[in-house]
Amino acid sequence: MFDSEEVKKDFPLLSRRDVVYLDNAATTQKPKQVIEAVIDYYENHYSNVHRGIYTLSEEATDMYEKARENIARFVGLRDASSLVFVRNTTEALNLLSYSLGTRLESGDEILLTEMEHHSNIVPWQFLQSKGVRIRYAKLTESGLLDVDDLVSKINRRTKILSVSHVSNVLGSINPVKELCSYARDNGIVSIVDGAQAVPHMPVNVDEIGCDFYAFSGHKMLGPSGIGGLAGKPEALDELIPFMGGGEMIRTVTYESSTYADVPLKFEAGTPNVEGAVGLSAAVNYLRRLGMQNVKKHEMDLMQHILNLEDEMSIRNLRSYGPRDVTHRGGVYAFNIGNQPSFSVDDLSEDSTLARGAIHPHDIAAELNKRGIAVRSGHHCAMPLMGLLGLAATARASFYIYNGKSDVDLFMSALLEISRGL
Amino acid sequence: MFDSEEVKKDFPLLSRRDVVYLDNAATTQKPKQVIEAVIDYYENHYSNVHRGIYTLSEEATDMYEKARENIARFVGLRDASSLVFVRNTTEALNLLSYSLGTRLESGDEILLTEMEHHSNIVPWQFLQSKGVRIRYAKLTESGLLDVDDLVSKINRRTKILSVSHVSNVLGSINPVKELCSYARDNGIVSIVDGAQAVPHMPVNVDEIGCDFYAFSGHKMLGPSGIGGLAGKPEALDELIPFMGGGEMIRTVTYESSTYADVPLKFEAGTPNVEGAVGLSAAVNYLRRLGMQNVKKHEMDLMQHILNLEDEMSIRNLRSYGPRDVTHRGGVYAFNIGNQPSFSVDDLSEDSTLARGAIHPHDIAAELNKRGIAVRSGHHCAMPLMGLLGLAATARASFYIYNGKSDVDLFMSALLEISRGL
Amino acid sequence: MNVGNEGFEEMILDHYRNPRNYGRIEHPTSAITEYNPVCGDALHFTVNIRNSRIEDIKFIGRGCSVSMAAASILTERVKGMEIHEVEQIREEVFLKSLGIYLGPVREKCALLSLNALKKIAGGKRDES
Amino acid sequence: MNVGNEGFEEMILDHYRNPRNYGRIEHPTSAITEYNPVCGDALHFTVNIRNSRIEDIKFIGRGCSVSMAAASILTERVKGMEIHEVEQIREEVFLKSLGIYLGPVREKCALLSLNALKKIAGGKRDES
Ligand SMILES: Cc1ncc(COP(=O)(O)O)c(C=O)c1O
Ligand SMILES: Cc1ncc(COP(=O)(O)O)c(C=O)c1O
Repeated sequence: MFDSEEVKKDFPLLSRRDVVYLDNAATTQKPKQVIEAVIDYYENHYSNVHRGIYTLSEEATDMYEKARENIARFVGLRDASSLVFVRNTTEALNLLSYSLGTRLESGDEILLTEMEHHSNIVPWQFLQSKGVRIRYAKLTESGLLDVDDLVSKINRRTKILSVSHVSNVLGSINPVKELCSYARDNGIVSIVDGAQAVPHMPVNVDEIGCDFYAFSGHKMLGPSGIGGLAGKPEALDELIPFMGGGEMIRTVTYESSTYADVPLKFEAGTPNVEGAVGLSAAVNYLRRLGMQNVKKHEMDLMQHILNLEDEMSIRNLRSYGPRDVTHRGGVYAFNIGNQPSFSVDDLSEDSTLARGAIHPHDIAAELNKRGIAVRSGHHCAMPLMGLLGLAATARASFYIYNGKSDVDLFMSALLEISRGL
Repeated sequence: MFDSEEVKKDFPLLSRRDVVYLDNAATTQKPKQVIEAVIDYYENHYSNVHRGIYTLSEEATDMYEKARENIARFVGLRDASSLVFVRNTTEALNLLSYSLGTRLESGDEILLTEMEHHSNIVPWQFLQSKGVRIRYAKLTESGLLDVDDLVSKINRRTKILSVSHVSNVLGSINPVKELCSYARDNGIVSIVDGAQAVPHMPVNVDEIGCDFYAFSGHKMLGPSGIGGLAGKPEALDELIPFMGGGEMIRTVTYESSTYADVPLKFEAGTPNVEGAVGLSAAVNYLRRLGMQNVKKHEMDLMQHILNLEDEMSIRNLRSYGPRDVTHRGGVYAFNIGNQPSFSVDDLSEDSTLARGAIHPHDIAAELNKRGIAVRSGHHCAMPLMGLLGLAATARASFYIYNGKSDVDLFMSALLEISRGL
Repeated sequence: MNVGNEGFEEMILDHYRNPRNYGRIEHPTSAITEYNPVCGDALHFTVNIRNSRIEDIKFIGRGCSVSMAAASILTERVKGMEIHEVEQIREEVFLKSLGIYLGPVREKCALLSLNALKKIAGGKRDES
Repeated sequence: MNVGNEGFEEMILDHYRNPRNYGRIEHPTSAITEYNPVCGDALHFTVNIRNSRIEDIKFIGRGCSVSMAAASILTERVKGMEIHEVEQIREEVFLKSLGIYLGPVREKCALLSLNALKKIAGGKRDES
């Protein structure tokens, strides 16, 4: 097991800035190993990839493809060519919506869940204009996916199932392996949004058995602007290209074009090589800690915070998501007092905040005064917020450099704030 | 005027590696100012943008939006919100093809030129399946755009004109201001692919008067994974969003979504903030040199190489593109001896290279042995290669850190090689 | 809110706890609801405009301390103003008058009310 | 080509300048054209296969020194081989046998001919 205090020392920002950084579901800090990998690439090997015959370009190509191999291995792919580099999870899901969308017809159904991030809702809504229908599997009282409800919504019009592996609001961990096997049995294309999973637990895409799996580098110690779309070789093969341009072609004439093989087919234009190189260094860092340990670490923090919640009984504090930490990632969404739901219609003279309630913006601002960084808002999950009857929440989310002392600081600050404003 | 030897000192790679880097049309090296800006962001300000109430996120948001302002000003935009951050030119053009494509009908025409990069051909070819027709304006003998031919191809079915500002093979500079005014007069949406222009000459998008202008950061000293789509405010406003997800929405319900204003409408998902910050530093670097000076510098190098060509009369050397350097960027595509055109059909017993001809791969490899990095291949312009009757060329392309001595080294190496293999 | 001047911070908290002009005008000449989807804040203004002058203004709403206080402060300021004067209130100037550094996100909270009033003013202008 | 062993480099240049088995077989049992669009290189092989054995092989083509030399070298090696043996030639092994470091792009040039022959072998296999 690793020591989060030791880990923290690898992160220049965390020692330079006096901050308890608890916004890790949004994005994570970078260890010096990642920063150095990017600098090394700029200072010693920078060049364009794939088509250069000169030494620098060969080095860059080699680094880019080795990064692909390394990251592919990290997420359990047998074959590095099953990993497409994309900008982020959002791009991966849009790629899928565009490419798979061309196969769909009016009346076809896409099955999502009520806990999805906007990135796994809006791209599919684009297809509604052609008569495609979106359905949402319900959640249970405790904030877990209601698998029975999901299964009951599968029918012969269901063509795509796309679910998050871990919710970025509730932290709920979904049984994606089981879900993908339902999908397979019913001839449904299965997609997993792994943005909140790959950074926080061991993930083996081949084992999950999904057709496609998406994740973002910046949420797992890597640079921004790089992420992965992993897939079954045959599923990727069948997918029509998303963007056209350099690298992704085999031949182009004025009349028509033929395309390169996977993964290049989906990597039009000059790629973010430093992003790939940096993400590969991030993967090495995480591998050294051990993803099982990372998961355990966050589970411990989560248990600690839930225990403190019970012990401290902070006035009006309410938090969301499953209480059983074995089904929950390190995400803690909460409010102080009742928050009204987001609605433009139901304003009334006494619609100001209920007594004792503190708006999540004010909570975040007060925490910030105390050097603690949390997020407040809808967390790109407005529909889920609506379902919870809330306009917004505050959210603390943890990672490898957060320790119990961070949680303690956070909770005692909350206590103070709950008495204050 | 600046001194390229002095400039070179700012580029760590160029002093560490013993290389004459002449592949600048593909991508450019990074000065320490850009690398430091990226490191500073990682080590002192890293966070997610736009929705955080805490100090780090405010700093990151501020840096991201200041970068947008700075880069927008650099390309002559009055209004920073007219600059959308994209991954690269390729993404910008695909965004336009998807968004504008929804407005097109069978029989509508898109007008391109014969010198376009794959990125400005393939995305438009995607629209052929819905009956959209692509036409190509011809080139003159000297490799310049035949404006008369372009104008003659405008008719009432023409809906989009998309042209490169500068060719990445011939170096030809196109009269985009004039072309966009034709487009405007005929109610045609005008797009300029500025990938080879913004890095190398003063560009003022407002003055050009195009509806949309695309460019890549990595070709102008900036990081990979960041680029710009600039546009007229009303043109961007009318464009439907390309990708869906976080940041680009106003409201999302399970049923439907509304979208944010430009530019966020087009920036779904977590953006490449370090990319934007690095590109902003690159823009500062270029501004300090003066883009008029950058242009003059490359013109001088180009004139020098054309002079040497005449003086040295290297056996079988042939180069492509306009001889008048006032209409030409710093791109020098060439061959030694006759290269066959790309065709699978016309192989014959004596289709090996003509006597004295040297394959561009071999030229590049031989130059590489001498520490000179040039590209060889089709330069993502296969159709243009076909037009020139070639399968491939070698290509040297220049930038601010290349001096006359680099050109001299390059030409004398060519002389040696032309005698050798 | 962030690093700021104590006095101004007091002012914000005071307006947040005791918003001025809170409520609805019965038969307003204009009304508008403005909201910030990021945090769910919503403000509803009812206004009486006569001879291009804001005779009365009230608001109801829900929101964080900054959006509520800014709305309250703004209603006090614009009462009696000509609508073209409201249109001319510059965002930077209004933000500065609040006296505390807000940061980019909370600036949006503070500007919610100003945006609403500008829309009302612009609308009235268009009609005349 | 890049940093390499002088002797091997000589071998490549020799095969490039004087390709072996250059030409066409009149009535081949198999033929294939393989090309590399990146550089326009194209190789055309005609092969006589009898009893699953490569009795004769010739090629014509155009390309850089590496692709031409590799094709020439490969024809010499496979003549007389069983087709299943051709299928089993491993890319790494073939590249290594050329004796010089090629780098990722030029490896593709060198493998053009091997890919072509494997397709022929695979095709023959499928038919039998
Ligand atoms: C003229 C032109 N257009 C478009 C591109 C594509 O740029 P990118 O690969 O950065 O998207 C390039 C460069 O490769 C280019 O030279
Ligand atoms: C569950 C989930 N899906 C998708 C995303 C989108 O990730 P990105 O912004 O990196 O595309 C996020 C993070 O914001 C997320 O938490």
